[in-house]
Amino acid sequence: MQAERVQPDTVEFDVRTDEMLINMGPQHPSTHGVLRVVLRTDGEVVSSVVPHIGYLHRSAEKIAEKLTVRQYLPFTDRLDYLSGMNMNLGWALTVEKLLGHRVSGKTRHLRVIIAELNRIASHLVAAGCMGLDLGSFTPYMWTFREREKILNLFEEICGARLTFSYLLPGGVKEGPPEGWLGRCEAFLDQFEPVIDDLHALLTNNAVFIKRSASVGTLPPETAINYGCTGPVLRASGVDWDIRRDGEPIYTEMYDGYTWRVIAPVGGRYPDDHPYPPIPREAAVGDSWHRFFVRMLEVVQSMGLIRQAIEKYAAAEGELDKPIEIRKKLPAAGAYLETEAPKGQMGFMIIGDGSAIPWRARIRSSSFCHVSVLPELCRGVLIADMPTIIASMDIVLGEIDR
Amino acid sequence: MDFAINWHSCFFLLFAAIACGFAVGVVVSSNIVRMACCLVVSLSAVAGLFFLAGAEFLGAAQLMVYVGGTLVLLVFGVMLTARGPFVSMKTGGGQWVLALIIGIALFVVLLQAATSSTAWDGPSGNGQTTVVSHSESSLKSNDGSDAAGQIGLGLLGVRSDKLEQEDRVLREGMSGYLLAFEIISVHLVVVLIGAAFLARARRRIRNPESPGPRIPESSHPRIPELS
Amino acid sequence: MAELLIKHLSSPEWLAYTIAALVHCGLLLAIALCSAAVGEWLERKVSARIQDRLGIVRVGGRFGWLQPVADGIKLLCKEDIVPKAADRPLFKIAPYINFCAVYCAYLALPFADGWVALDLNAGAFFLLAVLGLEIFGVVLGGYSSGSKWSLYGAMREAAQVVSYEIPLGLCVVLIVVVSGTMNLVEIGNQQAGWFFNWYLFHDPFTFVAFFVYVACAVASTNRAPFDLPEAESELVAGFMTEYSGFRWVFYFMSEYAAIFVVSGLGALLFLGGWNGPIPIAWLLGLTADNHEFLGWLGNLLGMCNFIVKAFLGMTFMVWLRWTLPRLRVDQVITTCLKYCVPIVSAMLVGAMLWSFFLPGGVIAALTKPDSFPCSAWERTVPTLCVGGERDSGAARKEARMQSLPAVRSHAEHGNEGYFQEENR
Amino acid sequence: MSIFTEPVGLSHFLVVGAMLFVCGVICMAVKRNVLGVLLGIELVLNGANLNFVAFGSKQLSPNGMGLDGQYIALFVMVLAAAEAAVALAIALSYYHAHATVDVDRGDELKG
Repeated sequence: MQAERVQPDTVEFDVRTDEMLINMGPQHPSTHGVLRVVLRTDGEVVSSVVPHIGYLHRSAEKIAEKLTVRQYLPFTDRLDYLSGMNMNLGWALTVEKLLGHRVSGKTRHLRVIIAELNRIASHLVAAGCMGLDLGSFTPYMWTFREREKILNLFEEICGARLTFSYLLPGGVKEGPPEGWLGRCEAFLDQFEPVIDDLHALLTNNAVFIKRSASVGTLPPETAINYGCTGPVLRASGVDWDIRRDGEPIYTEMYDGYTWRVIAPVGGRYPDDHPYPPIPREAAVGDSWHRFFVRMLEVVQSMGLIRQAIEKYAAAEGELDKPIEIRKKLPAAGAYLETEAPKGQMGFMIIGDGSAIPWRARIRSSSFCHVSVLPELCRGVLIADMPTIIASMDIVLGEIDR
Repeated sequence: MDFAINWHSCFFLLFAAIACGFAVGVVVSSNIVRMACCLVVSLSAVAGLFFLAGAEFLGAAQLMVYVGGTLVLLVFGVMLTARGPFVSMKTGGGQWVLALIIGIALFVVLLQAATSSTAWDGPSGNGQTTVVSHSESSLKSNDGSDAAGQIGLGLLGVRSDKLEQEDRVLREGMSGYLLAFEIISVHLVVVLIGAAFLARARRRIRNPESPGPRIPESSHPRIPELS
Repeated sequence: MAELLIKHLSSPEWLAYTIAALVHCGLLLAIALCSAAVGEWLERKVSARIQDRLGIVRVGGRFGWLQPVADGIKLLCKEDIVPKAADRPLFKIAPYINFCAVYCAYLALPFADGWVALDLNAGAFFLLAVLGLEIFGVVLGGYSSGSKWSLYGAMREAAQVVSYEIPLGLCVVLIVVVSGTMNLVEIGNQQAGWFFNWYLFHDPFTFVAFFVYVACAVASTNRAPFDLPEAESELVAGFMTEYSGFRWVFYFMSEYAAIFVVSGLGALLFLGGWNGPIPIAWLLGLTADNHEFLGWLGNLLGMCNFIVKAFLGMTFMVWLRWTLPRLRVDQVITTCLKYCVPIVSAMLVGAMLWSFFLPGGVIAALTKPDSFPCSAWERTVPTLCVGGERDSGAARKEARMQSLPAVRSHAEHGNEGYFQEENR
Repeated sequence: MSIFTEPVGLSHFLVVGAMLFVCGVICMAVKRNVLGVLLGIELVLNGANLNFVAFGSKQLSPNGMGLDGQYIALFVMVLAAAEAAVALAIALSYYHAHATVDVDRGDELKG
């Protein structure tokens, strides 16, 4: 039904009444923060959508031009505050690229553990919020319960629960405490069955499928044209993951790991997981697939963490120490994109020989995902707006910077 | 018994006051939604009067039909006058005066008619005090007759309330409302289809830009070309 | 009660009736408010259990049972805000309309045999009608708030009403057809005895209709998955967006009170009302035949039974709400009009045929096979069967209307000619 | 001889019915909104209905119409519903044609 509505060349209606302009946000419960979307509606049908951003602008890029690269690290936590570790990693790797610094294998494996754990946490929030935006509150509580456990692990390792500032350029200050890896594995063991619960409550729930399948279908060309990345791009059937296809300094982190990019190429997912069946109504690129890709990436990340724990335990030597705080940057520029949970997170640093970057720039995936909203939401019902926004999994901290 | 308050009468007064007051409200208010709101209250009070008159089934039907019906009216009122939330259409003073004169004249005539016949004055007039004088029994008014059932039977062609009619010829004539019932059922179906057909304005709008139904920006609904 | 006052306290008649009426009103109001409070408590506890939380634990001891009261007090103390753009009088009156409608529904809801404020002949019909009135408060509140989100809530409510009221009404009509009366007390009494006397197990059609009723009842109370008018994640809070404090409490209370009413109506129509699965009162001899007081005790037991059933229904709705996502507006309308209406229509036809051929229900047909096919009215109104085979609607209906005094007296007086003439 | 203590009679009901009827008539006359006119019609029908029910009430007029009053009222109600449906459809068409629900604007047939 929704698929038909995407591109009709004629519109039929019974009563034509005045159009309404509605502000959805910035205080709306389902715009995930302070996004403001102006809807032009005819009855329940949304005829055009204009997103307005900037309510959370904090001059993040400008601040980077006043601080050394290590001092700036806590600010990256505040970009995508749901996956601070991944932001840290992106910044750290960019700095390392600029400095031509290479870290040891042990540090790399630790980074994989941390980054993938945080990816799970972020995807859990995305899944829970999608349930919440569809009117189902319970999965939200369940996913947050699991996320709390991940945050407990993070708290043990760095003392913070949201703004970690843990993965520093060059290495880490302190390695994981005694027994942390074991607790990490214990978490994964108990978390595994919870995924089935979530599949039962959301993925395979008839109402959930009805609400999300074929809603906001994003064709692969459009996704590429708008610069969509991450799960959003992959859900459209584009086999692209920068953990595999990115620059060597990033992809070498995942060297020696066995994993496959999760994308429904030709409507089929790589079949090394016990997947729930794909409903008939779902079309590649719709909200359901975006949700599903995230759920599968949670499983994928669990596999990666398991491998990383093994490799970390087996790795020789010590963890690398971070670069010193006032480390001089070369008079050159570096740009690196990493695969954050929301999509590709790009940092650019241009040094001028001092310790403080001359220019920093942040490329946010959520920004692209917001910009594709007008394309996706034309002709949908108002009730589908939260679904689509939730399935894009945007974080305003990252967009407004 | 000087003191005995007749609850039946009190309720009658209450409902009558509400019904009349809000009926006047319908006339006076200029906002369509307020009018509809007044109408609903007025009609609900009339339903209460039906209950007082012992017609429970009708009272319930009144609530059901009219509240539902007015609700739809209200929705349409909102939809069709949505140029700004509270739009009203003013009527000229001359029309008001004319309407009031006619209305008041009509009311006087009707009042005269309603009060002139002594047989209608009430139970005390004709000596038969069948009105139950106390609230509980009259509110329940369950005097052993299943009015709803009798109405149903009547619609099926059996007048169970007229069984005692001795005259055969008269009895034949009172065999219920089966035909009327059938006609009205068919009538309703016809009306349903007809209204759906009338209201269905199938208009086509070519899409200026390709994806998605772009409804022209103009707020004037006269644009669409008929298919 | 009035009689009691007159007899024992020798109070003036009108005073006695006034006091009795006031006490009844107060009792009903208390029941309505209590059901709302317990509903809120239930919602919070059950949702907490479902979501792996503790829920309310502090106020009023271990289970937080005083929390609804505390909430009420808090909300009463809140500022009553009327938005500038609102249509003031309508905005102010809408919550009361809502609550009055639900309260009126309590008037016709029997809690036990004869324990009903308003014993109406058309009780089932009346209940449906006043529950329909509740919608009016919602639409009015949504419209008068002067907020676009509220307006959307109101419009959705209106769209939802026209879609679910038809199948809901048909479900009730089905039971009316099976039982032959619209009097809720009588419907309840007809299901006395063991649980297989319940209309749920009367025939397969009523069994199916029960589930349609459940779906429509959930829709009629604006509960998830049909909570479109207040759809929190879509419409902020729908028609309640602009309401605060006391007026919001009214909406809130009437929602829970309405849940109780539809659960109670469901229990009454399908689950035997105040008749438990096992007729304990009857087994213990707690009937009015033995002693007036014993009958009263039996009725009290029945009332507990009824309330337990209603709260089970409430629990089910709470459970549903915390499990399922919300349907979209077009899906709700599709569900109600394209699925529920045809199903319940078919069930209605089926139940009509069934109650013609097997009026006693499955159990009666199994236990007394000789009563097949039209024994029920052969026994009760023998005169009708003269032309029974070719008889059209009227006389068949008559069999179901055996309680009609007029007909009965007519038959008793031996005036048999009437129906035969009719049938000729 | 206060109304509070005396039972109400038939004429009381008739007066209320007349009041509703007259209000409806005035409403139909003065409203320019087509939906307002519809509301007026509903009021008129209800006024009439009230009379029928009063005449049909066993308590109010023992020698009156009996159940026939209720039958007629019932039929009026059903017809009123049908009438409202058609009238609404007409109002919609009118709105489509004139972009307003003001009845004074529908004057194309004026000579």
